[in-house]
Amino acid sequence: MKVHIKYYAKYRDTIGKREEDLEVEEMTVKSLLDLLRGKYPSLGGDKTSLLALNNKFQRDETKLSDGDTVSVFPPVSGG
Amino acid sequence: MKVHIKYYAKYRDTIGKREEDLEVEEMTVKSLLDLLRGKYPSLGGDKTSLLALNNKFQRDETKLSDGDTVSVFPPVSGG
Amino acid sequence: MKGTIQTDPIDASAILRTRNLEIGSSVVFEGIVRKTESTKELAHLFYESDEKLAEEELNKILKEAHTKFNLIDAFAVHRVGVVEPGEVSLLVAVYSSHRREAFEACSYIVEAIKSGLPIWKKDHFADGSESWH
Amino acid sequence: MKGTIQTDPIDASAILRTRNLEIGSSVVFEGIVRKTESTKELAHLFYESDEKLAEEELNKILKEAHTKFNLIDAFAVHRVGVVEPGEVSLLVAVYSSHRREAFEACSYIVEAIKSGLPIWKKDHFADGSESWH
Repeated sequence: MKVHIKYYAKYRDTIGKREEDLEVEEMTVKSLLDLLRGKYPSLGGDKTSLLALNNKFQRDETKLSDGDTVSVFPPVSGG
Repeated sequence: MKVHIKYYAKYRDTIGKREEDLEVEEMTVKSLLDLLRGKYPSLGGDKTSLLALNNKFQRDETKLSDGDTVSVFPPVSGG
Repeated sequence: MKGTIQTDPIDASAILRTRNLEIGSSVVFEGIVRKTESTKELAHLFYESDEKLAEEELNKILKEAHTKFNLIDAFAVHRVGVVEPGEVSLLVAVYSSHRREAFEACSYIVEAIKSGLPIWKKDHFADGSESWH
Repeated sequence: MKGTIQTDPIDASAILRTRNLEIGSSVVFEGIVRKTESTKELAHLFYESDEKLAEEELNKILKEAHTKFNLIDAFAVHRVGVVEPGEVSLLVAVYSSHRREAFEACSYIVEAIKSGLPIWKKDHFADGSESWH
């Protein structure tokens, strides 16, 4: 199935793209993050990356569905 | 010797005067407060009354001198 | 750094204008007179003070906090006399490089004022009765 | 109660005007962009955000604090985009009957924003270099 991935802030800069479509097996959002960490070592160092699934924050074992949009955020640094 | 006593806030109201002169023995400011608590039972309930000697805060064993002005304050309640 | 005792209303904007470019955090406390005190409707508060003594003590508190929390700056204003419900009776403003120090210092100054500043408060209730705190 | 993410400068006076007569304490935090970051001179900060997500999270934080600390009201504004040294990037205002709750709630909200709001900060230094936080 196909999912759409969006990268934010420093991830966009280090990975060198703003978004991409990926063909993946059935998996959880958490597994997808592990997959992306393998694909892009620059994501690896951050323990607390945030994920949003279809524009809702997501930190659990939710399974991905075909056509989902997953946003990948670095640890926050606002304020 | 003679000292001048000034009463503030609720003490002025409960004692019914703003100031007075008192003839006292040689004593510390702390002993004077005990004396005043005997003379005016309405002062007795407050453990944390403040004293100023000649317009400087005073909570210790300083001895009174003839002509001193002692200000007697209830516990504070500002803010 | 300045502590002030005044009868005039507190003009927060005038106090809070002071800034320098190393300030990363400001924390401002305002104590406001409530309409209800001990379940009774308040007409106003009256604050009595020995103003000279109180201002001296207030500046001593600010100086202590400045050193203890390594502040960039700090201001405090306490009103005396009649203060109406909705009006600010106490303003404390603290400027620091870092937020934790700013919060701690502001809270410290407010507590020191509440427990040590020679100012006394009398409730004047809407029904005409009065009561010292 | 309202949390806002905006590119416009923060007009504190507009936010702080809201009051009711049971408020006894207000605590206002401002996070201000400093001229120096990691010993280097800053030209400006750039805050990136998913604004819809961030605003949703910000309002969630305010709602939690409102319940947890029994607040009367709370506001928070976080800027995004370019913010210059000396400008306020974050304002949090908390209104409560009592001062302890006001201090605790304001600090709680600031920490929750710092650790959980999806906003990212990039330093733009005076020498032209850049660095994400």
